[in-house]
Amino acid sequence: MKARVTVTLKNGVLDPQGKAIQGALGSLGVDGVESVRQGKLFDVELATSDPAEAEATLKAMCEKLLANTVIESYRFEIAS
Amino acid sequence: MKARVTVTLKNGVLDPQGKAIQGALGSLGVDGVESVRQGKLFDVELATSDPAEAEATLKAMCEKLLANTVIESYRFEIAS
Amino acid sequence: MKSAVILFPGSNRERDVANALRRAGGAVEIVWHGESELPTGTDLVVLPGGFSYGDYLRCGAIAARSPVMDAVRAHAERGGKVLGICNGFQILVESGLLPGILTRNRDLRFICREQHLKVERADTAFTKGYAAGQVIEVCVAHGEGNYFADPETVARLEGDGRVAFRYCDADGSVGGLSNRNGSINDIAGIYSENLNVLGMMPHPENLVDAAVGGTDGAALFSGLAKAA
Amino acid sequence: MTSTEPAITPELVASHGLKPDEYERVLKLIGREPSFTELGIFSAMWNEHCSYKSSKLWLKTLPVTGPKVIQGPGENAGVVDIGDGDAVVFKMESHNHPSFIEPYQGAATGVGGILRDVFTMGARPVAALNALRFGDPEHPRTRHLVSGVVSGVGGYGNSFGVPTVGGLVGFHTRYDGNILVNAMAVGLAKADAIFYAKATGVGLPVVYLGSKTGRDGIHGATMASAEFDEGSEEKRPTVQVGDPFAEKLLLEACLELMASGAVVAIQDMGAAGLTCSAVEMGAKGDLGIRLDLENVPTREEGMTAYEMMLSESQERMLMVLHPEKEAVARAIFVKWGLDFAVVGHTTDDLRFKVYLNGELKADLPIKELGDEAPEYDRPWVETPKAQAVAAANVQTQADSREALLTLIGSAELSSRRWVWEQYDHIILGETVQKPGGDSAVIRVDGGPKGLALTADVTPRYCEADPFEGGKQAVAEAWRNLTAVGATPLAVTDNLNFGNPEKPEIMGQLVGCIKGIGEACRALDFPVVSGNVSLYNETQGRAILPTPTIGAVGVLADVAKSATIAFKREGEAIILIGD
Ligand SMILES: Nc1ncnc2c1ncn2[C@@H]1O[C@H](COP(=O)(O)OP(=O)(O)O)[C@@H](O)[C@H]1O
Repeated sequence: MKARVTVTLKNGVLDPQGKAIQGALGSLGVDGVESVRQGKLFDVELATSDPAEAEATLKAMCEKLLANTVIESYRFEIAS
Repeated sequence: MKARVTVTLKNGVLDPQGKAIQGALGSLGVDGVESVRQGKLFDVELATSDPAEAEATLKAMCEKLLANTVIESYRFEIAS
Repeated sequence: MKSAVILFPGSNRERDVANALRRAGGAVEIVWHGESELPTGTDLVVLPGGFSYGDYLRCGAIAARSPVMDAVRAHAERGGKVLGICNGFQILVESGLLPGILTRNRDLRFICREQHLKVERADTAFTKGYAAGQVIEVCVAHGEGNYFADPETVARLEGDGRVAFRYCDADGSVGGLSNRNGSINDIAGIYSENLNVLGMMPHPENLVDAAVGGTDGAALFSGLAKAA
Repeated sequence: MTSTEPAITPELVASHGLKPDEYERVLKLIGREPSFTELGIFSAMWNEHCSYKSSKLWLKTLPVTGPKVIQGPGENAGVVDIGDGDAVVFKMESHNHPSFIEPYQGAATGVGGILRDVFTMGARPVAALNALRFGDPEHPRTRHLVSGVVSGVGGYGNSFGVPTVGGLVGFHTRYDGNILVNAMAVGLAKADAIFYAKATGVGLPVVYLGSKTGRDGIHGATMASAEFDEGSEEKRPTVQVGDPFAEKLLLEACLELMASGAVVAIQDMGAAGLTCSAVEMGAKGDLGIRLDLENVPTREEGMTAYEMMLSESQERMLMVLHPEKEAVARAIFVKWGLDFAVVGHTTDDLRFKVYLNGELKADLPIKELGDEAPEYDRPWVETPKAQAVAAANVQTQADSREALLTLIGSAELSSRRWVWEQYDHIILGETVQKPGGDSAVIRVDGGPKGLALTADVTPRYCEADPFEGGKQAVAEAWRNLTAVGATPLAVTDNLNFGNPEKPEIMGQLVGCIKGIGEACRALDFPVVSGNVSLYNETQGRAILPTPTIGAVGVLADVAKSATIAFKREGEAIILIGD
């Protein structure tokens, strides 16, 4: 079973990467970009084919490792 | 206008981060994860409200900066 | 020899390399990344180590697209010499001046340590001061030095003798534990097609002084000074 | 004041960490109920972290002067003369609580803060050290914390471009819930070009520099002085995120600006950001300060005065400038891509006045904000002397071979290479002795002169006997400096303890300070800077008393520095001391 996890910074948390990218876009002549915030994504393959089990595994992954919930939020989607 | 860009490693390109995460999950007791590949995502706000213009900007961003097409591919989605 | 050391926001080894060049008898000018031209009479352009633009997005990616890089590209096309060290190497691959890419170290950690290197050939402007096959000790300090390129590119690099340095152990054997970052074929540095552009991860500029670790890096700079 | 601001209730006062009697003091001082913003300002200025209210009385007993001391405690960092017109500038500071919550960012911003303290004085940072204490290696969180903290320390220092040349790492179950991250930075400056926080001159522009202000770590300074409880993982406020890239730019821009002669006074925005920095600049210079907050560069929309005054966003500075140099200064900051904004000016009324869009949000007596902060002579009890144990009475379970193997294999004694290999310790090309020896040695500007640097403390000793433990930490630092051939110069300390409201803990603090003082006096080894971190307790269990000592020595010729390795076969080994 495949799934995609996305981890993004919570609102208000400084994103130095996004800031630097936005600045660079300006100087590359790409205009009209008002903000950029960078996040992570993880494409995961799970052994199970049971959606409930997959969900439990994904949640455990996110909480234990992939996201630091102090500053990040996560979401996941199981591919149909 | 909001959009999300995702940048992922091309198939066949080694992903040491993904591998390390997979290893770490094992030692954290999260089982049943067969593979992890890490990518990046960018949440972008664009000044324009014209979808065609937005698409052109997003394409330019990806080609010029966000993805290194030697090893990465990109996709974007404009939020409706 | 007149060198232009390019200063990007976030460069942090520009002083180190400028010192090494001056010690070798060269003249050095620090050039701001916003310039669109190099100082007249520049023989060698140096892209120094550091974390240009914080290494955000991808190492070297944003710096590779700054105004001065067009001038650097033109300089290289004219046959001028370009040396990229560490972040400079990352900038060179991001700007297309060298093939491939540098990714996260295999174990994902930053590594700073002494490192032996095998000098693959001694007939380039950069390695005149060494003998082919010589083992030198320099140091590495990077988080993303894991060189990667597709198999055809690697074959071409190898076939054309464009690998400049490889990670090795003290007695020169390549492969195994001495390659700490996971680079393909133990590659620590590569040349451009015309051998006038060199990108390398290790820091020869930090080993030019017997009081501070050793002098195995000095021959690179003195060789360059003689070549000019 | 606007109606959107919460009413001042006893609960609100308590949640700002002000005790009822401290709030009484506020009322007496200003003669009315404070506004919400003013309450925030008091809580920032009067918490343990900024006011040193529990430790001040005892810190005063430390020797802080000496023929070579240019600046002792009280500024952003200590300054010591090293001859030839050069000065070394250094300080150590803790970032314990934030690192426990978010190890990477907590440690990184700790390093960022201490580097800023040093370059605020006009010094270019040339070395960093870090003293780390973690819980039991088997504790479920330890691995995660070690790996996050070490990569955070490295991540910031490596990118900023300062060699991290030394430190210490220890493990003990008493740090399970409260790890310690003490970061030390060392810089070099010209002895006659040191910059201070004290503002002079009325009507001069107060300028904001660096990164934009966000809602980071609002109330972080208060958090750093509050004991952890089970719920704090939920209640925890936003952690600051560091941007070493911005800090590197800030360093270059500040040094360039200082060289231009534009700077009257400068203060970094550390804990409690804009509040502490503005008040300090004014109070030290016997001036008032007026701030107009609408000019503060912000990252988020609709920030309130309260939020702006308490934000702990990183990589920011406050300066008072010579007005005629404003354009020069602005050009330097624009070149480096940093924010530059005039956010207020100095006044002659000794008031700290904060306006937002013309509305008065705070109007407080500036001197009293600092000077009238509560100061406690907290009750303390001497740590009972432990019974001496005769060697003959110690049961041995293992033979000496086994015991030796156990010791070598323990986390406490294992090699620290895994840690310091993640730190760039060679950048700048002056590292003569890298990590692995007794002290690190760095050359000063090409030599032959050099500095020796070390950080030491043995918490077990301090727990057994705070006075002797404090002495021992200083003595060990001294020995580590002399072992490489350096003449010891001065000390910075980072006093990490539990809850000082408990007499036993206060007794540890007092004992250690007395011990440190005694050793420093005996050795002519003044304390020139330092930091106190209290309330390192979880569910009533305190850390081991951990007064980390950072020390600096000078060598006339680095070529003569001694190293730890045996050099040749067949040479005599001599043991000195007893
Ligand atoms: N956190 C750290 N950062 C940098 N260097 C460190 C750190 N911890 C230990 N070291 C270095 O490793 C070496 C050994 O440290 P330690 O085991 O504490 O030895 P000692 O007890 O002799 O001081 C020292 O040179 C020290 O500076």
